[in-house]
Amino acid sequence: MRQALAMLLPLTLALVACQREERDTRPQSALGSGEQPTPVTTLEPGGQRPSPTDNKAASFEANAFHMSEGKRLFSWFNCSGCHANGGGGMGPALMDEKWLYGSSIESIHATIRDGRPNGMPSFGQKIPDDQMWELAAYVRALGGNAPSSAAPQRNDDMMVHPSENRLPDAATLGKSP
Amino acid sequence: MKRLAFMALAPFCVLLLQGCAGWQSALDPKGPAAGELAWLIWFFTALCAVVWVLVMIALAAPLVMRSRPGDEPLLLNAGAERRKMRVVVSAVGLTAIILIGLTLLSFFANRTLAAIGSDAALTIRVTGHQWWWEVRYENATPSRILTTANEVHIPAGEPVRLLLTSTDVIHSFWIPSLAGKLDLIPGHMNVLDIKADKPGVYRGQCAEFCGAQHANMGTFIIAEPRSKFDAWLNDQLQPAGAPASGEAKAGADLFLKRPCVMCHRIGGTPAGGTVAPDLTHIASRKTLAAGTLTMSRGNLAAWIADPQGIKPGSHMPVADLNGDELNAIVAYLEGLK
Amino acid sequence: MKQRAAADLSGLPTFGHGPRSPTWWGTLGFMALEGTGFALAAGAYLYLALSWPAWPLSAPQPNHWPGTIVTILFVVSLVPNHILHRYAKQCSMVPVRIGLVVMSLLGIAPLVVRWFEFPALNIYWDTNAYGSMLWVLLGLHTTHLITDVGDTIVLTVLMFTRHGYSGRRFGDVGDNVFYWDFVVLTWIPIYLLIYWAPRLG
Amino acid sequence: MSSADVTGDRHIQEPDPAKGDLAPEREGPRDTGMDDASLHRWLERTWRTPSGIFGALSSVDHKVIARRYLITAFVFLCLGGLNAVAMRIQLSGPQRGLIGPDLYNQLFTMHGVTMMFLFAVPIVQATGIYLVPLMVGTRNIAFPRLNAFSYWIYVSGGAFAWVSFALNMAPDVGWFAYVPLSGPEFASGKRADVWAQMITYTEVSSLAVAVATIVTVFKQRAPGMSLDKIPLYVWAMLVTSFVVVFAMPAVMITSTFLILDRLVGTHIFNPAEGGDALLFQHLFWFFGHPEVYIIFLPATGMVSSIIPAFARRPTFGHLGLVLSLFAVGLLSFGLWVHHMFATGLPKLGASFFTASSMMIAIPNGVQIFCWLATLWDGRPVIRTPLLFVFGFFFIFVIGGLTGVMLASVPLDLQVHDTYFVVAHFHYVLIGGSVFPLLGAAYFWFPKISGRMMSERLGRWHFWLAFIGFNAAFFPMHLVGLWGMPRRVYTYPAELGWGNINLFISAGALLFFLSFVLFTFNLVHGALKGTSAGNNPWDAGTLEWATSSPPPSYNFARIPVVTHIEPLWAEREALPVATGLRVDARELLISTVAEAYPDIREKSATPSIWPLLAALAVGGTFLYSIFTPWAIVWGAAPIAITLIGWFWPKGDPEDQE
Amino acid sequence: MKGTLHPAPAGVDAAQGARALAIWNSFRTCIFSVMLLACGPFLSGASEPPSAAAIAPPATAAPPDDGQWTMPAKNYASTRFSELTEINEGNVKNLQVAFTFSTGVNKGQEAAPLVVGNIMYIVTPFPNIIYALDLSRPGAPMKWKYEPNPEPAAQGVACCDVVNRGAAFADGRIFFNTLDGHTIALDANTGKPIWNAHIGNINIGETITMAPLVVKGKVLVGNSGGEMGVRGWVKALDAGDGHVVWTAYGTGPDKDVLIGPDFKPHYDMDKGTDLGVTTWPPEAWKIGGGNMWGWISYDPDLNLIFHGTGNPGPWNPDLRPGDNKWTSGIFARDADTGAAKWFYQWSPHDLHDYDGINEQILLDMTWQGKPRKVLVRPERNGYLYILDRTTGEVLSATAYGPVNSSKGVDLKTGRLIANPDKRTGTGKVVRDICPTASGLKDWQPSAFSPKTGLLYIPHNNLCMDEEGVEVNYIAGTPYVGMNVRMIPGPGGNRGAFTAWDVAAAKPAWVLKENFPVWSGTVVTAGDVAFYGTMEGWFKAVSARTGDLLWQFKTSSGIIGQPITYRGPDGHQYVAILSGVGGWAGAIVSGDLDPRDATAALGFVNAMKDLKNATTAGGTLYVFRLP
Repeated sequence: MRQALAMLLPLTLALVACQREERDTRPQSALGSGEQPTPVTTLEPGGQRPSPTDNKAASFEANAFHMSEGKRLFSWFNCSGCHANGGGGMGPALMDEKWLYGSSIESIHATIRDGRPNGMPSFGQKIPDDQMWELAAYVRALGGNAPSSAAPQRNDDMMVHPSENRLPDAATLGKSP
Repeated sequence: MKRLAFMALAPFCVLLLQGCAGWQSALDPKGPAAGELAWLIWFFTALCAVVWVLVMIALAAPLVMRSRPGDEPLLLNAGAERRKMRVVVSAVGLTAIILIGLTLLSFFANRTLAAIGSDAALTIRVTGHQWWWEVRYENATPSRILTTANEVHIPAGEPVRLLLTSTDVIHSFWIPSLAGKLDLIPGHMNVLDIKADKPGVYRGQCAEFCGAQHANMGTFIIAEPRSKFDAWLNDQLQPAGAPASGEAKAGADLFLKRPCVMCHRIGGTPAGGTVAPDLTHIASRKTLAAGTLTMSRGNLAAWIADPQGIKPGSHMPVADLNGDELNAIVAYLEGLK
Repeated sequence: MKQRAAADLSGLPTFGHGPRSPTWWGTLGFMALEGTGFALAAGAYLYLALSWPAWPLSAPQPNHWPGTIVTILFVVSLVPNHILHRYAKQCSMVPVRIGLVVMSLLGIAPLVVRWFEFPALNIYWDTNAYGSMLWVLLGLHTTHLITDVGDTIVLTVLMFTRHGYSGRRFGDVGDNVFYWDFVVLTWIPIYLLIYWAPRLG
Repeated sequence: MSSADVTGDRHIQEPDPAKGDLAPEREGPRDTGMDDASLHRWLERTWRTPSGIFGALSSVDHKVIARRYLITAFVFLCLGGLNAVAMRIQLSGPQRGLIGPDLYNQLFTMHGVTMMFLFAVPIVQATGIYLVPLMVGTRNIAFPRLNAFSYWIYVSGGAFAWVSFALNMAPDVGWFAYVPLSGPEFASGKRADVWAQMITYTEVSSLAVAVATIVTVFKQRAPGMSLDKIPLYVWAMLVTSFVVVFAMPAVMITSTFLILDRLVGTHIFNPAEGGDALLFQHLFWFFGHPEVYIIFLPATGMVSSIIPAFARRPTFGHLGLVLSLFAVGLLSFGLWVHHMFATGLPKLGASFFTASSMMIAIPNGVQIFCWLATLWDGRPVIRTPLLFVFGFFFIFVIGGLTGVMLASVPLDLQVHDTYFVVAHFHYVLIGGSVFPLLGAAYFWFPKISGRMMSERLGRWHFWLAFIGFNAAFFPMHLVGLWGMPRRVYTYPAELGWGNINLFISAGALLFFLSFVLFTFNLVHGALKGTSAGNNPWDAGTLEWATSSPPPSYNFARIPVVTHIEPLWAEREALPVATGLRVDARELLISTVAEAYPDIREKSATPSIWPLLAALAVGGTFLYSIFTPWAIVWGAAPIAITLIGWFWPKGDPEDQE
Repeated sequence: MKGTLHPAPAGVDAAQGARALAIWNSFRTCIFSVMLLACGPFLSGASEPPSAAAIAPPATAAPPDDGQWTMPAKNYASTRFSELTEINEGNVKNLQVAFTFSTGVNKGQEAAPLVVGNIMYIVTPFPNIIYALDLSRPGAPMKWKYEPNPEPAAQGVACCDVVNRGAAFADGRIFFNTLDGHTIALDANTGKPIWNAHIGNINIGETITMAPLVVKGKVLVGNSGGEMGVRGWVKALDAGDGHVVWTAYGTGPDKDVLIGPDFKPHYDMDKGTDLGVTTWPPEAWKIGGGNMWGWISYDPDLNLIFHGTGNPGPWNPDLRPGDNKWTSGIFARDADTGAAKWFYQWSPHDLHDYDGINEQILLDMTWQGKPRKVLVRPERNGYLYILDRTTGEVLSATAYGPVNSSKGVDLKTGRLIANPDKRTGTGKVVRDICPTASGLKDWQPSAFSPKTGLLYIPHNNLCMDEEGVEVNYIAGTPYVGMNVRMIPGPGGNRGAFTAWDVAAAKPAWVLKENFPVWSGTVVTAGDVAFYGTMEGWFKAVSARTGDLLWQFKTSSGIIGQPITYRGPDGHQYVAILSGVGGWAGAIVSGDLDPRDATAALGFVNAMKDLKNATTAGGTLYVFRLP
């Protein structure tokens, strides 16, 4: 029994680590499409709805590679043009606590896919689904909502803010950019 | 035992004969720089082989000539030691002379190489990307600056100056049959002068490990007579031709509607991505995906349908197109000569 | 194999000071490798400084005063340090105990001032490479300072126990003195590099 | 020269009479005049490793630790070899789809990291840990607990890397992990962090061993072993240790800078914010080139030990060999730039490094010529160790000569980062280090195990290894010149590299099989080999003066050295020194140059604290790839374990 | 300060017969003005330096003041000078609030209110509501309002807040632009739409934020979107029915730019065929910016309009080698046909987003002994240019603040001498470039007083670090390619209000402000200059000495354009819209996160503390003497 437990521990460890470092670049149909409706509000008459989470979200949300790819796409697809490096500009800031259309990865994915009326374009046809998930995972990481062991780090570029896995600490840094 | 050793060596000799050919070989020089280097390689190899053979003879001699296997350890004879010392010292002296010679040789070879491009009329900026090459032909008239990808056309017989840099990681530009390699380093600009003696197609590939698809980061230098080169440059400067067929027309629309437009540029259309290869004249290139596939309708379709199967980890995503859409886009791209 | 006695070692002492003791050589070895580390870090700083014409990358000049105070404390501490060394060689317990307490305090004092050195750099490690190198150099030295002060304090406590009455312990005190010299000496070039090199440009 | 001259009473210093506040020195039984049986009983009780698992974990016996080191390094060799086999299978044909780029990149990185940091350096140091104290005639290595600590650090570092590999977290950026590829932007996840921290702390272990080795050689030599009588192997280990001390900090600095860039956002390698990617290469190769000599120099020591034993005469040009060791060690720091010729450095500077790179061939030439002269003049007895030395000559000289080619700037531009370079450094490292190591394994195996390995299997092993190696690596020169870059997980069929790569893969498999044979021979020898006796080869250095395997105290009485090959010079009776205590771990400290007896010092007793300290350090490093605060949290357990380590326990060894 | 103590609107008792009075008042003012103008040279001759007296806007472009404010720049010469003198240096300290009006939109209020007759018109930022306030009734009640309901998606492609810089009045109509690319003509009296021209396409990132200018029955409008890869243009719409009369592009072939045989640029660098194509990499001109979102001036005598062109896109200069004609320059065009007369490029191959769209003040002055028709332009790149507006020749170019991005202007070739040390490019951070992308002065217009001969320049004092990055052109998304972080300029004051002596080419005095002075300015014949600060102070300073005479803290930061007019009661009023925003105030109006140094194209980094100084708002304040 104890041996079994001892076996189990590294196994779980392995699974957790694999998920964090997995580098699948081919879409996995087994994970589902992630096309579920995501309400913008939490108000729901008739009782609370179970929070929407599917395999797809989970496989992107805490994956270091996908978040890092998301960071690359964030600038390649000009997200940074409007949202800067999370601080916002033409578009709202993404690194703060305020979410106009929901902070879950599903909501962010839906925002990218469908757009939002006050200026967020709809990228549904323009970005493959997996890359939207990568972007959504990165956007969450911008606000410090990703596990620090998987969050992407700074770019070899101008220092715009402390690297993503240190963002929650940024307030304590005072003057540090 | 010696026979065994010979048997081991025999296949090498066969391979040696088989080799030397190929369009990506340092031993098959097609330009003055590579020629100088190939000569240098052969000279060094020959000299080193001679030295090696001498050492092996010196090693084998006592074994062949040994009379009595030892038993009691020998005590030293001062006179014999001194005699041997003279031999060893002269061997070391000879080594030193050879090395000085080789140093001087490589120093002068270096100077010869440096002289090749001093009067280059054409400057081409090559920027390394994960995992493809951006090629920009500089021109005093900005509207004649051509940006293309993965293939470098040069006029044969003329020195060409390449400016090498990178926007992501370190790559290395290497066309073995024309010149030695030089790194593309972010934050640095390197200058490589090349010259192809004769028209031809010379393959090269990235020689500095640059991540997942380092293996599939090929490039071609296509040397052409000056007139052909100029004509090629003029063609390439034109915007992409209008889609010829109805299917191609649909493909052009799809190109702008689907993920393609997010990264690629096609001159004359609103597609203006710069982070991926310029596709304005993609069908005029020899290969797809930086030397990974030869250019053909089938490969084009295969590449668009499953880039992650062909070049796993590359930045080309699977675009989720249905069969008709795929065919339409292929039809369109195929027409971009 | 047969043996024949050829030498008698019974009269040898059981401990030695300075280069006679292996510990001294071990300490020297570690100084050599740590010193190499310092030299390379300083070399990296100079490499970057010489690569960029605008060094120190338009950062404000560091406030040198905390660093200067640390330097003064360091230099002053060398005097009691070497007095301590003399007594350690004589194996006299009371002066050694006093000396160790003094050296512990003189170790803690620069450490306290060091706390103020970091903000006095006037730049963060993640602002640019200049800031990074400053923090790296200062951090590298601080690591050595902390470990040596910790070492001194442990040794001080040890010398107040019954284990102190041993020749080997006095040898350890001598090595501790030796290492403190190293900590002080490596600081001088780093001090110049951090606080005065940016003022040159 | 008689033994009395070197250990004469006039050299032994009288204890200082005025010794302040010291506890009175406690006396114990001495070995003077003690009969062999009771001497053995006494010493065995004092020096043995305690029994039980706890005892084994606390061991500070240099031989026990060296054995663990050797076995662990061998295991890593096998793992690294399996990596290589996997890669060769993938490369055996064009466009083979067995292994994708993601795994392949991890494979070759792990192969490089394992072979360089977990096999090559540890195994040469392990051999040194085993042999140096025996060769200089002392009872244990200096700083035995540090030595034990270094092993635990090493093994946990290796485990760290390989567990990461099992978790799909292994570094995939090449063993030299150039930025920006390994930097924060382009290496996502923790893979490059694993590289950086694993490097940093396996190097801690190397550095600790290097310091221990230096002090052992400087201060613990048997009386009379003045500088001119130090065996060449010990010289080689000494020079190696110095190179380690001055080179390893560079890689620690590099990996620390990298981890700082990655984890706390410094900009040391970020060209946009005033850093420079090339700085990484300069720092890394400032270590990386000496690294080659760290691996190679001990092997020359081994060759210098094997050749005289089988040539039946002392080495020719002892002084020349020692000086060339120093020259190589020194020059190895002056040619790091020849790894960077393709980065576009200023031409003139590059030419300077060409010259210095060429120059290092001169001392290496001196070594080769001296060995050849020794063989030429001797009456060689051809046994397996010597066969491997011949293999070393055959292969290493090719590697050295291709090295001369690489040192030439223009030539390097063609072959740099191609399979030519892969071939070159395998010729240098396998030819220059693994073949001597294999020879050394056959040579010293009897000493370590007390049994002989099979000579027949040994010869089979040699020829299999020799042919396999050359078949695998010689064609790589060619395929490199034909344009095949290194670190490619596949190649297009139309380049025509298929056949030759298939041949290479077959050779690699053969080479791998030779190691299977070797393993069998090792196990067979250890279990069933014929008994070896003290000195099966009738060699001349001190390690052969004691029993095989040596007792825990190494020598019942400390030998007195009168000659460079003491066992050849004193064939009837070995002069020894007496007067050490037998109830405490007393050993002799001598003077640096002349090795006059100076101090009877106590060596440390077994302790579990080095293991605990290593666990604390290892845990801190592991945790640090996830948060920089690990350094702060880890400081407490590290401090506690270190205090536990150094705090006296009241043993006789602590008292003086 | 004192104004706050007297909030009640005064003068209501005189409301009976106010209309008659108003007519009489304007008549009286006209006479007075003519007299004043006639006496001007003699009056000022005594107190002002003689050269100043020679500087004045051409009378046709700046007709005598009628007390109204019909276009944001006051007149075609763009002087923003009011001849009203009731409020003057002596009594301005007594100013008090007459009334306020909340626009209901909490975004950057950059517009100038218009006053025509008894009605005040104000345009809000997106959703671009236009209000008509009846000034003749107590409290100025709303007469009508018009909601154009622009597409909300337009907010997503507006580079720097969803501002609008005002409307224009002509022939009984109010013309204004909406963010989503419409130009609308309303009946000034009823607010009924007359025509609505859709001329901008937000799907390619095109927006319109500028205030139109009506010249000879044509409404001149330009587009915004230089940060989105939008090709710039100026269109002339027929004021009657809104059809496009001509379109002049900012890049591309000569026929698109309306370059014809009349085109006679002064400098060689601007001569050649199709320079708008050949000075760009292939086809880059199609997405190359050169937008016209700033100010147009008009000289009726020469029948020329003058307008600048915006920055080339993208910002990263590595992506567009060449001079990038006709961006960051100024055109003189025939007012009827749009045909280009001359062109001058302020910043060839612009490196730092130095749009060339600032206001140009048309003046007549004596230059080196000869009378010249000039155009004065405080340019974004930090130089105050004086151009001969008939030829485009640069007479002088003097830095009016700290500039290190260039080393001056070569008056022979007309070329800006760029500082190679501050050349930006991909992958390297260039530090301490002054001025910033927002320029030494951005759009915020200055005012010129012929009385003092001084130009009152509200401007910034910022520097920046820049790094070029690769960028994709994806239609409808930003196309910038530059990481920017701004920092306060030398001295630490982020803004300044400089009075520039045009004749002497040096500052007369400088007022330092903590935040950039992002508001416009107005100066009156009463020798008072008004401007607002981003903390929310509305300030009146002496036009001669710069002494602070009066200030009033409004509810939000001020980035609007103050105006002054004569009310129906015959008294002089001053009006300003308060409501922080714009590029500089985006941190507040867009609630951006100051932890990101590059937020709002780097401006946030210099404005981290603005959130502590003010909050978003949108209120009209109107002041008068008690």
